[in-house]
Formats: sequence, structure tokens, C-alpha cells
Amino acid sequence: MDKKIYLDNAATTATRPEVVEAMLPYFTEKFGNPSSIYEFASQNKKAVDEARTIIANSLNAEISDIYFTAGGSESDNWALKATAEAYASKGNHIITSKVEHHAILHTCEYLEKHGFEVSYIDVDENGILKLDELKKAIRPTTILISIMFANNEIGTIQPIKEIGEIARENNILFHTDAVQAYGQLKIDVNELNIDMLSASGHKFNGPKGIGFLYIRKGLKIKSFVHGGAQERHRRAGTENVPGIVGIGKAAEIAMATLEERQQKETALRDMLIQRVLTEIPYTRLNGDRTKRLPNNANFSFQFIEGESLLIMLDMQNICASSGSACTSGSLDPSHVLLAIGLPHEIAHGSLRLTLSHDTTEEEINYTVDKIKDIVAKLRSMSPLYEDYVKNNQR
Amino acid sequence: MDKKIYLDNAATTATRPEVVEAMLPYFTEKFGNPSSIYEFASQNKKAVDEARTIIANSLNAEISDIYFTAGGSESDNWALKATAEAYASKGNHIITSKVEHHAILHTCEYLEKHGFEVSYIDVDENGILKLDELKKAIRPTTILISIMFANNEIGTIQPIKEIGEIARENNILFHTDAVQAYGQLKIDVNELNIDMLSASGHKFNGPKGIGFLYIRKGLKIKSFVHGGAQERHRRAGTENVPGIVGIGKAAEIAMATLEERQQKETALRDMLIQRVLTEIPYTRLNGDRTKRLPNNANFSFQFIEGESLLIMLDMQNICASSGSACTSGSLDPSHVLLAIGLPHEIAHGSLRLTLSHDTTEEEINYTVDKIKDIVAKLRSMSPLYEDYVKNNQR
Amino acid sequence: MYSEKVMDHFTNPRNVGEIENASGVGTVGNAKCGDIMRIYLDIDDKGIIHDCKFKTFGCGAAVATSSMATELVKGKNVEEALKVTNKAVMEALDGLPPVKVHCSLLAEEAIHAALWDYAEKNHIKIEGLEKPKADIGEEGVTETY
Amino acid sequence: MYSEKVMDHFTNPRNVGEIENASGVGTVGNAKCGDIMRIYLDIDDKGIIHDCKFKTFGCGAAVATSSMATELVKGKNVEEALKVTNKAVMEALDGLPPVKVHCSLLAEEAIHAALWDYAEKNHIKIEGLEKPKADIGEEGVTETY
Ligand SMILES: Cc1ncc(COP(=O)(O)O)c(C=O)c1O
Ligand SMILES: Cc1ncc(COP(=O)(O)O)c(C=O)c1O
Repeated sequence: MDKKIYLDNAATTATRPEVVEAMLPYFTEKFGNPSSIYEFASQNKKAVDEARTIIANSLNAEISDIYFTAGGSESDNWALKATAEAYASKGNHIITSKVEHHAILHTCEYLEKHGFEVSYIDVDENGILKLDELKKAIRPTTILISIMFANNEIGTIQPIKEIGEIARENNILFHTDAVQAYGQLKIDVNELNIDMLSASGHKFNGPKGIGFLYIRKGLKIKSFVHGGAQERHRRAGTENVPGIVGIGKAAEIAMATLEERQQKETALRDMLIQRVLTEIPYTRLNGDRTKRLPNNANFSFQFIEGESLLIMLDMQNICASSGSACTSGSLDPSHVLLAIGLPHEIAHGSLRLTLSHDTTEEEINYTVDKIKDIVAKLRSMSPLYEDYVKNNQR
Repeated sequence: MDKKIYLDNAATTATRPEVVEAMLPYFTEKFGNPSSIYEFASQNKKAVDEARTIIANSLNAEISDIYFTAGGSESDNWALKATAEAYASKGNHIITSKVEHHAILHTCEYLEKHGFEVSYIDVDENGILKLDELKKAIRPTTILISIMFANNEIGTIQPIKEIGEIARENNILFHTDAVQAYGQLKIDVNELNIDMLSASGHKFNGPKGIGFLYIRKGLKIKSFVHGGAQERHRRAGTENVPGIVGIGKAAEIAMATLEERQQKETALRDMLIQRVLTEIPYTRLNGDRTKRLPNNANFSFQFIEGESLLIMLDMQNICASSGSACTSGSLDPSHVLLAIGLPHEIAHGSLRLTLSHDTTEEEINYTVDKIKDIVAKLRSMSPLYEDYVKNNQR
Repeated sequence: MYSEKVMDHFTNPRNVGEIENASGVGTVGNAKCGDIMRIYLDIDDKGIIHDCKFKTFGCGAAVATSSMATELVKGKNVEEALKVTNKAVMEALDGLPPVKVHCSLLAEEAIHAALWDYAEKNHIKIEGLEKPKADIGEEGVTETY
Repeated sequence: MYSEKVMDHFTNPRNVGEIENASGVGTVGNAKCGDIMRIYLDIDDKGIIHDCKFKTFGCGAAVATSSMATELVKGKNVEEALKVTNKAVMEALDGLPPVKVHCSLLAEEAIHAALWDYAEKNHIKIEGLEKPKADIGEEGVTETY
């Protein structure tokens, strides 16, 4: 295939042309600082408020509870660090899971160095949080439960409603990293008892460098970035107006096309999973078969290593990933795959394919054909496969 | 005048069309995540590195010492909080000035609540830091001196070289908030002994939502935003590629046009100052007459209040400011004007005009004419002016 | 940020000026807060506010509330003028941004101060009128606005 | 991320395969690290490496260094093969990214392991060859790479 096949939409997505178009006037024409007093800038304040309204509505949240940030990582850092600070007098214990994104895990490690205690709850073999362990982990000093909405590697969707109920029953704040879920799944922060929610524009066809944090009214959370009075005194810095307009537009389109995309992507994903599992031996699907993001497929191919697979796919113009993009280049296999119980050598041979609304059946079929060839080639080179075959001949 | 006259370039600037053009491909075409392994994304990594190189060269810094952030406020927060954390074992004392931006001042207040001690050094009547006070404030426990390069309200340029020398002699780290200076003044971090430097794209005709922090090699500064391994493990979050390309392009243009803009803007600024001071009585220039940013003029008009002046200018299509944009709408007069010794009622009557490379002589003349009319009108309504006239008649 | 009414009263303020030998003059606010209002009242023997002028140092809202306040009290008698509250001024202006509500309080206060001055000059007592809380001299008092 | 040479040796690896009844076989690395290399040597009576094959489980660099290492030792005698260091492999590949340097160390180690196996089988001692540090079984040992 001449055209690039982009199957790494969990790493980042193409910004939609409509989004870019909506942003454009705010660079060169309507460039004013929304905090300025003159009419010329007040139109920008309005544009920011409109984007905030779209996003609030998409979550069934109050408009004033949406705060724009520079992306998912900042939102996660803010939620965790500011909660830790604001509620330190209540307690020093935080609960999260073993399969969170590094933006959560490394922030937790940071907090552990600063006097907080963190419980990392296990997941089952499909990546679903063990609710009984969560309940058992709760202490009188627990101030926050932070569990991701859906996993970025294996696509597993967590039982957020149940977690929200547990949090509420125990009077503990509940944050969810919805960076992968927002725009793919319907989310109602009230129905789900969510107190804080992180999202990132570039994961749902919005621009990079912009995200938001939902903070339920009444929470004592303070600033993470101190300075000017922007975002109701809670997040300093001149508003990224084009970015905010862009994320607003992306959210609008995402909500308008949600069900249609879910149906289309789920069908293609299931076809992909079906073909790979039936046509390539010694292969497993990682993550829950049904409680998974519509666009996510994650496989482990026994006896081969992921990076070689990725490079060979790349040479066929197929963009894919072996886990979260941030950790490629590192030698450690994915902490998520280890958490669902995969042995190291199998974790190393994993492949994540994440679809977009643009993905076609033809692309999927072409990709599966190429994976088959490449996996066969790599296995023919693999000492692990050699040993396996010899052992089974005996 | 039908056309808008924008004289608030210290609040934010128009993004240059060339900058937008450079950014555009990175939204919809070259949208890959720079951390990804495939060829399609590696071109984005290259684009990010190119922007980093441009900025490093502009400061005579090492390429790997430039870290992209979401803007000036994040850079300031990062520099102060991470230094405080990393060097807490050495000491808990920080020195800054009374005229810093709120991104510095409020971060210092935050640190004061967390066990740090901060000395706020005075400035003289022109806004220049009192170096003798700085020297006296140094303690064995001083870990950081943070002094802005140039003031955002009154445009005063600080004696950065001298401050850098004092810092080095005393083995103290030196951070400078160069958000207003970068792109307007030539800066050499080695010559000036600068260890950390903050800048923000939208202040020099780059995009909003992107900035950088220079951190000299060898500093122990850790992350402010924890998570993925981006920016050499120091600033997590998927790179804002279009923003980074944009700030790189803006820096490139700013450096290529630096002297030409300085000359042009200084000439227009001086004409503006000259006309206002000679044609409008009871008026003073705030900030140093010569050690000031080429594009900054800041006046106090006795007997009148700034907001009314701004609104009336707005009605004449002139965009101006009475101080930093972030604090308009607040009832307190500018902390900078109070720090240079203005009484409250005079501080309230101040006006900041900040030029761009696009500003014309015609615009300046038109603006001065309008200011004259409006100041006269407001004085005729002012009880303070009434009292003054009556007192002088006696 | 301001309603059309506010902008109208700010850019074309009614009743700007002084009244020589006014029946009552009241000045409130202080420069520290950035708002000073002075109201002049011309009150005839029947206690009717015949004329009313103002001078104001302050933001757009301060000018507009002064202007509206003078319009509202003009033609009224002293008792009626006393009932021109800050709420009445705000409503007449189609509202004010929250940070500017103090301007309307200042306008109410300025009228009261002018009426107090009138009462003192004429050695009368106006039912329900208390000594105004602040004027230029009493720095700090109005800062709670 | 990889040089052209690395990509060439990764996509068209030389000497992939097994040698039946090889003079020496060495396997190093472990699955935990994600790299396992196995090298087969066919050594004639004169001590010349007549043939050399490999199998590798690992990243692009692991495959490319294995391929290059087999090319470099082929035709050499045992003493010369011992001098094929990881540096030599890296240089022949026009360099490796810093995080991939351990792959070249693994290739050196794999040759040594195969030579050790050859020496043991033939009850000889090869001057300068130490017992290889690790193979699949000795989990953890190679993790310092
Ligand atoms: C001196 C100074 N520092 C910091 C900032 C903060 O920059 P930003 O608004 O881009 O975060 C500004 C501008 O608002 C500034 O003028
Ligand atoms: C689940 C999850 N959380 C957080 C992030 C961080 O988002 P960003 O890279 O936009 O800061 C990501 C993506 O990288 C993610 O997948």
C-alpha cells in the first residue's frame, strides 16, 4: 500500500480539518488576550467560554467546573498533587491501580517521596480492577481514589460506576484519568460519581498541548500553576485561545459522532481481532474482550519481540505501537502487560493497534496480512521458537 | 480610524502568518507523536529538535538545555518549585523582587507556605533593582535569586549581568523571567551567568500555550509535570508539536529582525513619550527613561482613573492596558507602580502602551491625539482635578 | 463586560459638573480604592431635589452609577431620594459585573452624604439618614466595599 | 533512529539459521530483557570459523548486531574471532542509539559463549576466553547490560 496506514490513535490522532479551521482566526486576527478589557479581546473570552460550555455539556458537568490545561499529564499532576496538598490534614493515603499511565504513576511516586502513602490495586487477567481489593485498601486516611477510565495499552474499560459508588460511600474523592475514554465513551460525571476527570485534546482529534481537568464544585483543590487570575484563579497563564477553541470543536464533533464511530470502529476492531486470533497461532488478545475501547486491539505474539515487529510494519507503511508511546525505547516491558500476568518474554512481543473513524476495512485486512508475514519471518529467526518446536517434536 | 490600533503587545501579540504557516502541516498531516518509533513520527521529532536548536542558539545555550513548556507561567512555576525542592537540603531562602510578575510572586507565596523564606528586594523610583539590598539579603541558606529580565508593566530592564555576577560569586542559582525580554533584547545566558530562563511564545509573535525553560546543564532540577519520558524525562506530556514548531519559527524571525525592530520601535516609542509628556500636563512616565524595553511606554495621568481611560480608548479602536492584563478587573492598583513609589491615586491613573513591529507613526499620532481628548474629558469630570484647581486658585 | 446602559451612561454621563453654593455636597470613596464620587444637590424650600450634579474619579461603572444615581434622585423629594438604593441604581443600569457592585454602593453612599450635608447646613434631621460612613478623609473605611 | 547499515542488517539479516551438529553453540541474554541471541559456529580442524549462523529474539538492533557479528567472525580463526568486540560490531554498523549499545555487548557475549562451548566440547583452552557471563538460564545476570 502506498498510503500510510495509521493505527496508533491511542498515541495521538490527526487534528480534524474542521478543528484547525475553527482555530485559525485566533492566531492572526482574533489574537487578543482574553483577560484584556477592550472589546477586541472580549470576543476571545467568549470563544473560551463557548468551548468550556461544550465540554461541560458533554460530561453533564457545570460550566465553571471545567479548567483548561496543557494536556492530560498536567491534568493528572494537578488532580493528584493539589488533592494531596488540600486534603493532607484529612489523611495521607491515595489509592490507584497498577495499570495507570505514567502521568499518574510517576506523580504517585513523587507524592510517596513527600510523605504520602499509595496503594496500587491489582487488576485481573483482563485488566479489570479488583474491586474487593480496592475496598480492602480503603483506610480512614484515604483522601483520593484515582482510577483510569480506560487503559491506554490494552483498552480495558474499568467499572467506573462501581468505583465511584465505593468512593462516595466512603466519602473519598474520586479522580479518573479519562484521557483515552473521553470522546470514545459517553461519560456522565454525576451518574458516575466522578469528582475530577482528566482529558487531552490530541487524543480525540483535537490539537496537542491542550487538555482539561474537571473539578467538581466545592472541592478545595488549589492551583497547580500559580500566577495570574485565569481559569477562576485556579490555573495561571495566558489562555491558549486557539487550543481551547480547537479542543471545544473537537469535543463537539466527538459527541455528535460518538455512536456512529463506536459502531463502525467496534465492527472493524472485532474483525481485526477475529482474523489475527484465528490466522496467527500462538497469539493472545490482551485486555477484556468486550469491556474495551471501541478502537483498541492489543495482541501478544509468542516467541517474537515487539520492536522488530513494529519496524517491519513501519516498512510496510503501517504505524503501530508496542505499548504507550512514551516508553518505547525503554528496555522494560509494559507495566500494564506485566500487571495482567503476562510473563516477560510474552509481554515483549506485544502489538497495539488503535483505530480511528477514518480506518477502513481494506486497511485492516492489509495490516493483518502483513502481520502474518512478519510474525512468521521473525519466528523463523527466533531461538525461542526454535526451542519450542524442538521441545514439541520430542 | 477605522482600523484597530493594537498597542497591547505586552499582553499578547498577533501570531505571525509565517509562524502559522509553519505550524499548519503538523496538525493534520505530520501529526504523529514524536515518541513513536515509526518513520512517520520521527520527522516530528526532528521538527521539535530543530525548534530547540533555534532557541538554544538564540541564547547561546546548549541545545539539550531547552525544555518546552505550556508558557511563561509554567516555566516560572517549574524553575522556582523544582529549585526549591532540589536544593532544600542546601537552604530554604529565595530572593526575588517586588516587581515580578504574579507567576513568580504567587509561586513564592506558595513556597512560603511550604517552609521557604522569600526576600522581596525593593526597586528604585525607575523600577531598577537595588543591588546593594540584593547583596545584603544573601544568606548562607540562599538557594535561588529570581529576577525578571524586563518588567511587563513599566518596561524597565534590570541589571541582569550584575545580578548574575552576584549570584555566581555567592554560588547561588540565578533564574530570570525573560517573558517580556526574549525576542526584544539580545540575551546570552553564558555572558550573563543565567542558570534558568523563562520565556513564552505568544509574547514574541509565536503561538499561545507554548513556552520554554532554559535549565543550565548540571542543575539538579527535576520534573514539574511528572509522567512520560518526554523532554529528556523532565517534562511529561505528548509534545505540542505545532506549538513547538511555531515558537521555533517565531524565535527565528525575532532573532533575524531584532535590531531592525529595536530601532524602529524605540524611535516610535520615544516620539510617543515625547508627545505625551509635553502635550498633556500632570503626566509622568513610569519606568526608566533609557533602560527600558524598546516597545514599552507607561504613563500616569494625574486626577483620572485608568479603566475609564481604557474604555474610552477602546471606543476609539485603540487597545491598551493599565497594567498586566491578568489583574485588570481587580480593584488593587498595580503592585509594580506602588513599588516604584507612586501614591495610590496616581497608580490608578496609569496607561501602558506597548508597540509591535507593525505599529506606525500615524497610529501613534492618532493615539496621542485621542489620549489628549480623553484625559481632558475625564479630568473635567474628576473631583480630584476640581480640588486641585480650586486649591491652586486660592 | 458592561451592559449597553452602563456604556451609555459612561460615555454620555448625565449631570456632570458642579453646583455653586449647592444645598448639599457629599464626597465618598477614596483614591486608594480608585473611586471617588462627589454629588451636588440643589434642594428647594419644599425639599425637592431641583438639580443634581456629580464629579467622579473612577472606573466606567463608577461614572455610570454616578450618572444614573443623579438621574434617579432628580425631581424627587428628600425622603424619596433616600430610597434610591444601590440596587435601584444597578437595576436601572441593567446590572453590573460582580467586581463592580461596590460602585453602586458608593453612589448610594454619595447621595446620603450630600443629603447629610444638606441636613447639617439646615440644622434638620432627615428620618432614616445616618451619618455617611466615609469620605475622602476617612481613608480605609470604604475599603470594605 | 537506526543507521542505514543497521536497517539493512535488520531487514536482510545475514546468516540466519541453525547449524546441525555445530562445533559450538552459545545462547546469551534473557527474555526478561527482551533479547536472546544464539550463535552457531562451524569450526574446522585448523580452528577456522567455516560457517556461522544465528537466531535472535530481540529488537532491530539485536538482530542487526547478530547479523553483523556473524559476518565479522566468519572466515576468521578462533583467536581473531575473540577480538571481534562490541565496538567492532557497532562501528561496522555505523553506530547504534545509546539505549541499544547493550545489543552489541550481547553479540560479543554470544560469540564468546559459542567459542566457550566449542572449547569445552573439544577439551581445549582458548587463551583470553573467560566463561561467558550469562545464558538463558542465568536470569538476572545479564540485566546489567
Ligand atoms: C514577565 C512575565 N512573566 C510571566 C508571564 C506569564 O506568561 P504566560 O501568560 O504566557 O504564562 C507574563 C505574561 O503574562 C509576563 O509578562
Ligand atoms: C491514559 C493516559 N493518561 C495520560 C496521558 C497523558 O496525556 P498527554 O500526553 O496529552 O499529556 C495519556 C497519553 O499519553 C494517556 O493515554
